[in-house]
Amino acid sequence: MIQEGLLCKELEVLEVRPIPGSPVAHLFLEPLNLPFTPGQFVMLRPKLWEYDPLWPRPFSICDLNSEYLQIFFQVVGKGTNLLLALRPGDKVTCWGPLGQGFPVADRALLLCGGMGIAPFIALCKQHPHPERLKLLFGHRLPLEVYPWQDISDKVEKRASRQESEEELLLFEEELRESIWQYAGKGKIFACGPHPFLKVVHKYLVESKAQGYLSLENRMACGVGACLGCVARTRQGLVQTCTKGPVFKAEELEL
Amino acid sequence: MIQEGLLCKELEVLEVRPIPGSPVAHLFLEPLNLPFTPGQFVMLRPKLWEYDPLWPRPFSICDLNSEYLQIFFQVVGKGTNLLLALRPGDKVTCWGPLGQGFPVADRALLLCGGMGIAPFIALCKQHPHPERLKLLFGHRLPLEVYPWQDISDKVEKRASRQESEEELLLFEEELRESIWQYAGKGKIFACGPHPFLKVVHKYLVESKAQGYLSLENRMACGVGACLGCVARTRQGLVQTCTKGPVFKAEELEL
Amino acid sequence: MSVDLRVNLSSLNLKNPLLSASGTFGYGLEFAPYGDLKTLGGIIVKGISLKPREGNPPPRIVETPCGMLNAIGLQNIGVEKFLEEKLPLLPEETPVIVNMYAQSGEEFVELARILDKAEKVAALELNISCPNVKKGGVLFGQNPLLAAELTRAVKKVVSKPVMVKLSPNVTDIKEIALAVEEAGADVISLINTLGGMAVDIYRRKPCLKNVFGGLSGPAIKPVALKMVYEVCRVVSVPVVGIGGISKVEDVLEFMLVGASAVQVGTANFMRPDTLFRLVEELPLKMKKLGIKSFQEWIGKLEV
Amino acid sequence: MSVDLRVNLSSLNLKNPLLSASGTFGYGLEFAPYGDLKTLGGIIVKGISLKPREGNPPPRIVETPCGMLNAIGLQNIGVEKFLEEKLPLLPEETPVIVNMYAQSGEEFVELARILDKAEKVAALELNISCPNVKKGGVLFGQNPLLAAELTRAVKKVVSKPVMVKLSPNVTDIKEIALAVEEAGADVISLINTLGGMAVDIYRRKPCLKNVFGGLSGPAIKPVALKMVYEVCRVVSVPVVGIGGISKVEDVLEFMLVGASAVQVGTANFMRPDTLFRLVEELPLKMKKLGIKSFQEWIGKLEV
Ligand SMILES: Cc1cc2nc3c(=O)[nH]c(=O)nc-3n(C[C@H](O)[C@H](O)[C@H](O)COP(=O)(O)OP(=O)(O)OC[C@H]3O[C@@H](n4cnc5c(N)ncnc54)[C@H](O)[C@@H]3O)c2cc1C
Ligand SMILES: Cc1cc2nc3c(=O)[nH]c(=O)nc-3n(C[C@H](O)[C@H](O)[C@H](O)COP(=O)(O)OP(=O)(O)OC[C@H]3O[C@@H](n4cnc5c(N)ncnc54)[C@H](O)[C@@H]3O)c2cc1C
Ligand SMILES: Cc1cc2nc3c(=O)[nH]c(=O)nc-3n(C[C@H](O)[C@H](O)[C@H](O)COP(=O)(O)O)c2cc1C
Ligand SMILES: Cc1cc2nc3c(=O)[nH]c(=O)nc-3n(C[C@H](O)[C@H](O)[C@H](O)COP(=O)(O)O)c2cc1C
Ligand code: FES
Ligand code: FES
Repeated sequence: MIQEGLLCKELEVLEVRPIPGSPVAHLFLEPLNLPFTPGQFVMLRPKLWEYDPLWPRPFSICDLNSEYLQIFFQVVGKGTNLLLALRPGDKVTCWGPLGQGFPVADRALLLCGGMGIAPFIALCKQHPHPERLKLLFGHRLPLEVYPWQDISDKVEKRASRQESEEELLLFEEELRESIWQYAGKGKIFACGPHPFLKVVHKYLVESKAQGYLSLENRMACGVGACLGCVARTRQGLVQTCTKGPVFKAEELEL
Repeated sequence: MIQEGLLCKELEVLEVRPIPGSPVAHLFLEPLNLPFTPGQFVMLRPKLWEYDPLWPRPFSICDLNSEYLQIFFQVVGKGTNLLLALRPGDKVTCWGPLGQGFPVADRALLLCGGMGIAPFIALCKQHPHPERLKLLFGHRLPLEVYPWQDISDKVEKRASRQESEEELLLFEEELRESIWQYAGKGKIFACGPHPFLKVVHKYLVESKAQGYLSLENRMACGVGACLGCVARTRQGLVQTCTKGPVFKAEELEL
Repeated sequence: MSVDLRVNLSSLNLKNPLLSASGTFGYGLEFAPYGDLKTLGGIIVKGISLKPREGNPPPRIVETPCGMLNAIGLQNIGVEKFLEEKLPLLPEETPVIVNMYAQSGEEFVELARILDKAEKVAALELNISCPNVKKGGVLFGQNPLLAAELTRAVKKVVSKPVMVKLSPNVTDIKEIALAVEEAGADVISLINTLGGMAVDIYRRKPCLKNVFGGLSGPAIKPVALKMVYEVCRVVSVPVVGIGGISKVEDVLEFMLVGASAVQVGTANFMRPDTLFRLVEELPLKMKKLGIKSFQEWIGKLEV
Repeated sequence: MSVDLRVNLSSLNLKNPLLSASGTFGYGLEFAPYGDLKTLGGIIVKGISLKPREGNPPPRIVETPCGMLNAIGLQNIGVEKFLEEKLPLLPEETPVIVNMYAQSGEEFVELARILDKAEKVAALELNISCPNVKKGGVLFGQNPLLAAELTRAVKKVVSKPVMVKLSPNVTDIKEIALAVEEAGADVISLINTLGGMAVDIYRRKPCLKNVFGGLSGPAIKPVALKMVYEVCRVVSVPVVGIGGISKVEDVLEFMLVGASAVQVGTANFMRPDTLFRLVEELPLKMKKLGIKSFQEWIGKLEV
């Protein structure tokens, strides 16, 4: 029960790299000297946040190596605006890696919507056989905005942009086909905004695929204590931060 | 009653210049195109303050010309720490010049303690006959930390550092003598921390000098509305922000 | 799309729902340099008493996380001076509502009579919720019988709309609201400040000379919103929401739970043009949300 | 200078005054990776009921200015599972206090009996102040007669110290405090959360599925401090201060106004090592202030 090594540390900001003309940015922090599983996340709280915002913010580990901890984030509100304002040398309180990442998979289909690409960057980098991975990426912003090039070309990757309702419907159809085709051949992992996950979930359940979804519920503590981030599962309401964020599709009620 | 021209503006930060190894710094903002009287102040609220700190912060106008509005400040808490973190291009909401500055004086003795030097920088710069001014400056930090060189050598200026209780008592004695000597010869202006003002006030009243004190009461609004900054005067409790910050010594009860 | 900002508070018609909260906007004039007072929905002035009051000794204010405590103690120039020196300078175009404070029912009635006669006063706000004074104040507001009695007495001598301002420092605010409605209140406003305190560990003393103060500002918004919602569900008179409002979103939140108008308090200290900016931003935000008039918004929370 | 951090809560001796607040520290184990649980003054676990409870449907939490609203609804694994699976893993060196929730007096008594028998439970905390449940909860805490009756019933079947946790959502908290003291409460803790609400103007819905929630965090500290001060002046049993505590200064403030110990709640979410850091920082701060032991500090506010 008691996990060792999940310490709360003050990490130095190495770089904040905004993508010009877009609401997204990369944050590089000094590395945590800890192993992680792609799909796990960290809680971040810049030292200059006193009480407002009150909570730390959860972010997927986009990459973690001996040189840096990388976060790929979108500016949506108060907290992410303040992340963007960080400067090299600033301190960020960080705890993690937290939660359950994606399970080990020899072959996998990776479905990502928008910022949901973040954990798959790490997954593709770490996978011993990237050629056994297939990745389908739906996005609204131009592709250049995303760390698309960080995903090895060995991965069978395909990006498709949705700017209209119609394109979104086409993408949903593409998701449906991919899932039905892949079901039985390997695991299917998905990460993205809630509406995207709902669609994926439906097809995963229908096709009886071995699917896993990563949820982005609101979190206060990240350590399983506040019971604020619960997801509805077959086992009842459970903490997304500790039992997830990655859940078996069949366990989840979305 | 209704003053025109005291607008609330968003000013750009031109420079933040910390004095290395000290808790003080200069803040340069784009100028306000408004006349002012030395002793007047502005309320500042960097745009990135949302609710915490809640209030703006009052600062004496250290200088205001066609190029910049200069604030000389000491980092003491939350707000001033955030001022120090401002970068060129950041926006600061500013209203003022506010309150009653020092009255016009052909000759004057200027008594300042520590950061209380700020309004006198402007006063000395603006005075048509700086040679008719005398300035006595008591300080705790090394003299280099203060904008001492910004005061023309034409001003008969004298600085004395107090690092111990004994030196403080000696300085009080010096204040007493200066005030008694100057009483009747011209106006006496004082600005500094509360204990310093209390001493000055006592001698001003005793010597029946024409004295004026600038108070630094806590302020919420700066415009006379909250009634939080009141000082006790012969007219009862009045707003320091609008009836002051500069008060006639004989009017005040400290 | 054009947007209609008008709202009604009983017989009082406002061009928009943005009022200043008493005690945070002085006598109105203090803010004239920062915007056009004529654009405001209404001006509620600092609490006025029969005789001038000096208020509590300083320190009277202290900053708290996302809020502040005040113990001003109703310093004011008295009704006479107010009517002579301040009221005439306020613009005709904006209804002036006078917030009243007195220590007894008789005093309240006397004050109300005087104000009712002043032509330029559009309505009265009965402050039965000030936590910072020894007598009167919140004591009236914590007891439904006393609150109702006082409301009834004032209503009897007044022809102008009477708004009663409630205290949040009660077990059940609905009970007080119903009591004053029953007693004839034309409008109910809430909340006044929450009782609070701050201490200085270095001096081992309370930060406020008065020891206790009233908590206001964004920190209390969730408490205010709940109470406004609860009161709106039980009364049928118009309700004015107060507490921590500083953004157009906040204004729309209070109206969504049922308030017909709002008062902006502490946010006036955050920057002196807050109210004027809200008046400008409100129609823009409404357009974005597709709200044509407040009829389709007030109380339309889907629960 | 050496500093003595020990304090007593009735017969319970604590090595320091820093306790976790119920519902914000899980079952304690969640925080073991971030510090040494043995260093804490005490651990108050999530509210426990006779049977497991699923709590309220999500969304259950929302951030507010310098605070948060929660409507967890007392989700917990039930007393049986708690005693079997959680309690044995907690360190012997730190008193474990169990926060109890039940829907009726009988259930409270039954639960208290069970917990009283569990050797490792050092004391009980009676939660009569939860605003997020339909039955029980705050209803007990808003009525002095009910509060006293419940306290008396629990005290009758229990030999361990009983701490009663009060709700701030009342007109006069002193009255409730006196009632439970009279009924035998060994310790009084306060405050629980303030009732509050948040709405989403884009969806026109409450942010919390439960509509209402409880406000906690730094925003409420001034309210908590006042109530703790007021209660400390009228009761003679030890009082535990709760509400917005996140820094050593806050701890010392609550003790200066009279609290014998404190509970740290929402601040555990700000960073998971908050309590452990406070345990380290407290003696350093006391040295700076020249406080040798809490005897010379508790209740020593100069008014
Ligand atoms: C496990 C996990 C991993 C995540 N990984 C990433 C990541 O790698 N990159 C990234 O950019 N973001 C990620 N997120 C989301 C990120 O945490 C939020 O965007 C961030 O907390 C928003 O903070 P803010 O203060 O800027 O926005 P706020 O001011 O708090 O909110 C702004 C708007 O965003 C909405 N919002 C905020 N957080 C969430 C959320 N968790 N779910 C749904 N709506 C939300 C709010 O309702 C509001 O409308 C992750 C979330 C979780 C739970
Ligand atoms: C008219 C006026 C002119 C001023 N001019 C200058 C100036 O030119 N340069 C400058 O450095 N400062 C000046 N001050 C003081 C300055 O406003 C405060 O130092 C500042 O507001 C502190 O903000 P903070 O958030 O950093 O500190 P906080 O976190 O608010 O407080 C930190 C500590 O400082 C104390 N403190 C803060 N403000 C005051 C105050 N006004 N009086 C007494 N104690 C206080 C607090 O009690 C606390 O102990 C002036 C104040 C006034 C009223
Ligand atoms: C400095 C100050 C003075 C106040 N004076 C009064 C007053 O005279 N009469 C009154 O009814 N309310 C008074 N209030 C309460 C406000 O009108 C308002 O009800 C309260 O502050 C909550 O709103 P807010 O959070 O927007 O400030 C005062 C509040 C403050 C902060
Ligand atoms: C998420 C959450 C869950 C809580 N659960 C309980 C509980 O089960 N029992 C209880 O007595 N109080 C509960 N509380 C109240 C806290 O123990 C505490 O009284 C309150 O949050 C105020 O303290 P704070 O401001 O330090 O958080 C809970 C608070 C929060 C934020
Ligand atoms: S975020 Fe607190 S339990 Fe998951
Ligand atoms: S600061 Fe508000 S009246 Fe002076």
